[in-house]
Amino acid sequence: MSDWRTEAEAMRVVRLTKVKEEAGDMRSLHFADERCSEGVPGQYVMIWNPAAEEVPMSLASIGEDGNVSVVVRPVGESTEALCGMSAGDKIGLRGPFGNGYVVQGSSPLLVAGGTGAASLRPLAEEMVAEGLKPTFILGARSKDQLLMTESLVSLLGENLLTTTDDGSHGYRGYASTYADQLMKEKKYDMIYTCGPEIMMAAVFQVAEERGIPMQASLDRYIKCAVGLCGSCGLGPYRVCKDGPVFSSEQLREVRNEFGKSRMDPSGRAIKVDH
Amino acid sequence: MSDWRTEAEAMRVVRLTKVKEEAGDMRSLHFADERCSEGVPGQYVMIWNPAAEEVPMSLASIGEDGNVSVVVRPVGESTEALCGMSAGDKIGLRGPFGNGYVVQGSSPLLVAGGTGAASLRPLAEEMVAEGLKPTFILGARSKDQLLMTESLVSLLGENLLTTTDDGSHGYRGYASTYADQLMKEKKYDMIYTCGPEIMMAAVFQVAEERGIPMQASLDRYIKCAVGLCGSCGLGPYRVCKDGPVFSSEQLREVRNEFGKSRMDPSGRAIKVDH
Amino acid sequence: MAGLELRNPTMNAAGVLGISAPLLKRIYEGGAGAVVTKSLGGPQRMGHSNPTLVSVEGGALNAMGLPNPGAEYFVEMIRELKGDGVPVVASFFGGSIEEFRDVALVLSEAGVDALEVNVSCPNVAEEMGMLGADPMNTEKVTEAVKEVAKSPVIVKLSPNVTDICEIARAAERGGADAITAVNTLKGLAVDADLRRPILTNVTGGLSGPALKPVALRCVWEIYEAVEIPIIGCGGISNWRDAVEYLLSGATAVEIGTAAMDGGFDIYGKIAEGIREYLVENGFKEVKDIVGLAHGG
Amino acid sequence: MAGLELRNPTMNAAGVLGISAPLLKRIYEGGAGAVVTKSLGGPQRMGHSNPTLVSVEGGALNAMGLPNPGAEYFVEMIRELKGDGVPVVASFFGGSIEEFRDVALVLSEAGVDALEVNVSCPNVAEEMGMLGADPMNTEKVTEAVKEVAKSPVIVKLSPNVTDICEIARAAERGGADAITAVNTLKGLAVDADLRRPILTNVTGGLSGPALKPVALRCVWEIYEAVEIPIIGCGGISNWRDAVEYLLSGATAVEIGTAAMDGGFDIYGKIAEGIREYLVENGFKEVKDIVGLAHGG
Ligand SMILES: Cc1cc2nc3c(=O)[nH]c(=O)nc-3n(C[C@H](O)[C@H](O)[C@H](O)COP(=O)(O)OP(=O)(O)OC[C@H]3O[C@@H](n4cnc5c(N)ncnc54)[C@H](O)[C@@H]3O)c2cc1C
Ligand SMILES: Cc1cc2nc3c(=O)[nH]c(=O)nc-3n(C[C@H](O)[C@H](O)[C@H](O)COP(=O)(O)OP(=O)(O)OC[C@H]3O[C@@H](n4cnc5c(N)ncnc54)[C@H](O)[C@@H]3O)c2cc1C
Ligand SMILES: Cc1cc2nc3c(=O)[nH]c(=O)nc-3n(C[C@H](O)[C@H](O)[C@H](O)COP(=O)(O)O)c2cc1C
Ligand SMILES: Cc1cc2nc3c(=O)[nH]c(=O)nc-3n(C[C@H](O)[C@H](O)[C@H](O)COP(=O)(O)O)c2cc1C
Ligand code: FES
Ligand code: FES
Repeated sequence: MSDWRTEAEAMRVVRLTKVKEEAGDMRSLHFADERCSEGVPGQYVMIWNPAAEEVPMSLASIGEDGNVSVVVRPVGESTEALCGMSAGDKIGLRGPFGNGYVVQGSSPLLVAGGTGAASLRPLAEEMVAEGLKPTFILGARSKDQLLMTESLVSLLGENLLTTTDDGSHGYRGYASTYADQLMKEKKYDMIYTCGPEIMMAAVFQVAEERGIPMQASLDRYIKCAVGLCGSCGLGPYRVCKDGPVFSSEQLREVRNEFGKSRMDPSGRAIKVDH
Repeated sequence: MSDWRTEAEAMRVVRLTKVKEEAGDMRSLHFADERCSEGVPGQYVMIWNPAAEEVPMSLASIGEDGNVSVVVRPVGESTEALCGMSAGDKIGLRGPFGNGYVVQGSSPLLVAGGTGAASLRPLAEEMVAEGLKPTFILGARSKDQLLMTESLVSLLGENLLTTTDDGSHGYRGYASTYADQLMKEKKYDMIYTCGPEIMMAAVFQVAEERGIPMQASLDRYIKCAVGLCGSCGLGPYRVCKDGPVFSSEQLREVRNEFGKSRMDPSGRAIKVDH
Repeated sequence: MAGLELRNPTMNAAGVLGISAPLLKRIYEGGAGAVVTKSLGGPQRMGHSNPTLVSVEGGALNAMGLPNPGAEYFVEMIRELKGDGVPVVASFFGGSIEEFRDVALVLSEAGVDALEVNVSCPNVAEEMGMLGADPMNTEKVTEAVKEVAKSPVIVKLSPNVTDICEIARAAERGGADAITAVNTLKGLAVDADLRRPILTNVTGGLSGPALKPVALRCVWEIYEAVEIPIIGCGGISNWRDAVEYLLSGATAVEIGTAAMDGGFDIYGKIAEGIREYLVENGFKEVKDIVGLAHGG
Repeated sequence: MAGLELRNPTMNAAGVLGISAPLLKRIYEGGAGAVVTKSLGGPQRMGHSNPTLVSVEGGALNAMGLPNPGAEYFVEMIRELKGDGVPVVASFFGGSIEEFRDVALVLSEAGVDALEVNVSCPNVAEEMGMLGADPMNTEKVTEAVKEVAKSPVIVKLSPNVTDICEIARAAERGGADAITAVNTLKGLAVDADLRRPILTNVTGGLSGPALKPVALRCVWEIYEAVEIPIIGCGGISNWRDAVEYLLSGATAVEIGTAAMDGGFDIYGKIAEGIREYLVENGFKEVKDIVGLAHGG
């Protein structure tokens, strides 16, 4: 009989190998897990500090040697519990889940806001490995919130462009405005974005205006992560399984929800506010 | 999740492709089944005419094309029900189960009694394919009970030797006596036997006297066929799983049961009477 | 099925993807004969916190904790589905007989095609008591719902009982038009490294192939105990499983956990498989094979 | 465990290979801490006719029908095992309270180390009624057996009940020294091509990994309901499974269906795996982890 513990949907328990301070009060959590190391950029894991809730986190690095990591921003109980962990502590893991990004075209623009950089970094790595030269907009509220700049600079050099709301580093203003400006200068043929939904919706609007296709990684309330419970519903889609990455076509289909409303854990619609 | 219907232990249902009259009132039942066609000589299937009981039958031909057969002697309700079936009828199948014979040495002697020829024929085929020249003693009460002589002659030519209790064909007398005689003339280095247990015990005795190793396919009451229920117990062995083929060493270990006693379906010891 | 004419006998299992109109519509487009909503209660419920689902060998264990936006809130979703011509079965529950009746009334007035009374969720028993373990309560709840229902009433039973036939007969006495058998088996998963239960709720409901033999046995027994039709549910992953349920006495089937591997088109695939089975074996319609294995 | 000192906490499950002394001896040589006989009754029984076992997804379904040579007949086997220094648990059943007592007496005098009362076989219920579904009967049977028993009495429970704790408490009241949880779940397999149940007995008992979440939940619940030790049983295939049972409250484990894949050395392998787990996690002995998951 099959060893179900190797299935993505079963709970695996691993020890953290390293916990690193990142920009702001974010932390990267590192661990070894074979299944995750076979994941693709854009996929996420369900990660569990047993003292709190199991939550979704994008794979932020996917090492072929089996080492992977996630980057966590402490915004509530479970993310704070994760950020408080140390090397050697045990976490529960399910996944990786979801579809991931699809590399298409020859001139990609990546637009990251906040922890959105987490899922876009391994994508940029994949692109570089394939010989592409992606442009990467890294946005944050202020300079000290800019995530993983070091590793991104060393990967992308001058193709890493930063933007902060307060202008404390790089371009001053919204990532979407900056993206719009860049699109005037250069012809991109695919935009990849991950970050606050309001930002992604704005990027989508400029992408649509210019007729450039997009892939956006969306965030909804994930419970089962395997496409059964429906709590992550976005129109006819399950963000946990059909997503989290959606194409322009799909985003058009769900345009009265994308950037506007989402379901709370009970299934009631609430406003998307960031 | 795995498709358990392909597991040996699950019930598969197939249609008989052919039912052929064999010597006496025996019948060969032919059907296509991929798992069985990957079986080895000496293995058996649990075969079920749904109108009666599921019973063990040795694989009597193992075609690489997926076609296999068993040969059934009608001795009771279930075997009679099997012999009464026609091409197109559905049977239930589990298996193949058990260990099978192991081809060893360069000068093999095969001793078959009754339907024992069923499991030894594919073994002889394998040997011939490997370039060996097995001697095959085919025994029966009388000429009309000699099983599969045609196909055995065409496979083995003059190396097929027959013996009947009443002398109506070939040597007159017991297969064990005949085997003993042949052993005087030629040096065999492995004996394979399948047939009535009294016969096999007699063959074992002469083999032991001459110091020739043996493999015997034994018959005990098979219920589960997967090594769980114990009903097929022979000393510390399960005939269904550790057997049905046993080596001289093992036969020595169970010498106070082999040829002497067996368990009835309740687990009580009864005499081996044929 | 209980007065309903469906294009085929497949549905999604309650709680599986039935949280919004667009998801339910996609299930219908995936080929289901009808769709079943998430179990709805009176007040809104957030459900248990994660982990709420983990796979185990042969199936999944879940304790979602009946999250739902409340029946009133869901009325609009039902209207939307009905507007699109989708047959809707509303699954619901209550904390008391009165709540069962009130919720039934709300959903019934929203125009659902049938009501599925969930008296069998193993994951909230401590809060609400598992009504469905008691024949008397089952009968009373069924009666109360029937009083207000404008459409057929289906009672969904739990396999976690000593004698499921007793409960099925109670539902029948209460006026049930059909029975769904079954909900999940109460199970537990513990992790040896963490030395604790995996699910926040400690225990959860076992679904998927591991549940199938038990659920099929329940259908078999209920078929011999009552006259009303049965909807089979538990571990159905392909058309063969579905046919086994029909042969054992089910008139229709609900499919849940298999959507994890199979996605939305599993409903259509299974419906098509059943159709082909009927043709190949010389039967005209589903009802020709319902309960046929009892004859053998 | 219940007054017994075993070299390790693994045993074979009742009915699995326990039909003869040489097979049981091989289980002991394969590494089990003690061996459990096939369930023995007063009169000899031939059992149901084949098919009696079929595998299903995640497990096996069997309806052997309690074949056994009768307790008197088996006494010699027990003596042989005891002569070889093998700790023997005798599983047994009866058709009436008197028969339970009589059989217990025979086996007890044969010198077994413990008696396991099987009140939970799902495959002969129609003939004999499943005693173990009723707390009153369970208590009475346990009392009757205790009256004549010279060694610890273990009562083996069925998971096919609404509230297993109630039955466990009844066994405890009756004087049971330990509880085995659990026997198989009642299930059914039907073949779509043959359009009939596969097992001759129609229904059978589900064992193997598919049973594990339910059995583990039973152990968990019973641990919180009674004071006497529990032997966990159901779907244990490796040391991890065994450790999960210990953490959930079992003091020892029985392993059945896994012998199908694993053979006789599975007992030793699992015992060794438990030992390594204890060492790696800084525990001294099995009892240090019994029930530990309840603390979390
Ligand atoms: C596919 C995906 C990838 C993600 N990747 C990352 C990442 O790489 N780094 C990162 O810091 N964050 C990521 N998130 C967001 C992260 O999961 C939430 O911040 C986290 O769940 C909040 O939990 P909490 O208990 O700390 O906060 P709470 O106080 O419980 O809630 C804070 C916010 O998080 C939301 N939230 C809570 N639980 C969940 C849940 N199970 N699923 C989705 N949202 C939830 C709440 O609705 C609320 O909006 C990702 C989310 C998704 C869906
Ligand atoms: C490994 C193995 C391979 C076999 N191969 C062949 C073969 O190729 N051809 C062939 O004709 N026969 C073969 N047999 C014997 C065959 O299985 C029995 O003849 C058959 O089971 C009798 O069933 P029945 O209902 O017709 O007879 P019954 O009237 O029930 O009994 C007749 C005899 O068969 C025995 N028997 C009944 N059921 C079983 C069972 N489940 N397992 C073992 N013995 C049983 C009875 O104990 C009795 O001695 C084989 C047996 C074994 C163990
Ligand atoms: C994630 C999930 C949520 C469920 N929620 C409900 C529910 O709200 N109401 C209900 O009656 N059953 C619920 N169930 C049980 C299913 O409806 C169904 O009875 C069970 O899963 C067995 O079917 P399956 O094996 O096809 O999944 C749920 C099952 C799962 C897996
Ligand atoms: C072939 C077989 C025969 C069994 N016979 C008995 C029996 O005689 N008495 C009994 O109490 N349990 C019997 N059982 C149940 C087992 O003892 C055990 O409770 C069950 O199989 C669950 O454990 P497992 O999953 O490790 O097999 C039998 C199980 C099998 C598979
Ligand atoms: S989280 Fe359950 S369906 Fe997506
Ligand atoms: S027939 Fe069951 S163990 Fe061999």
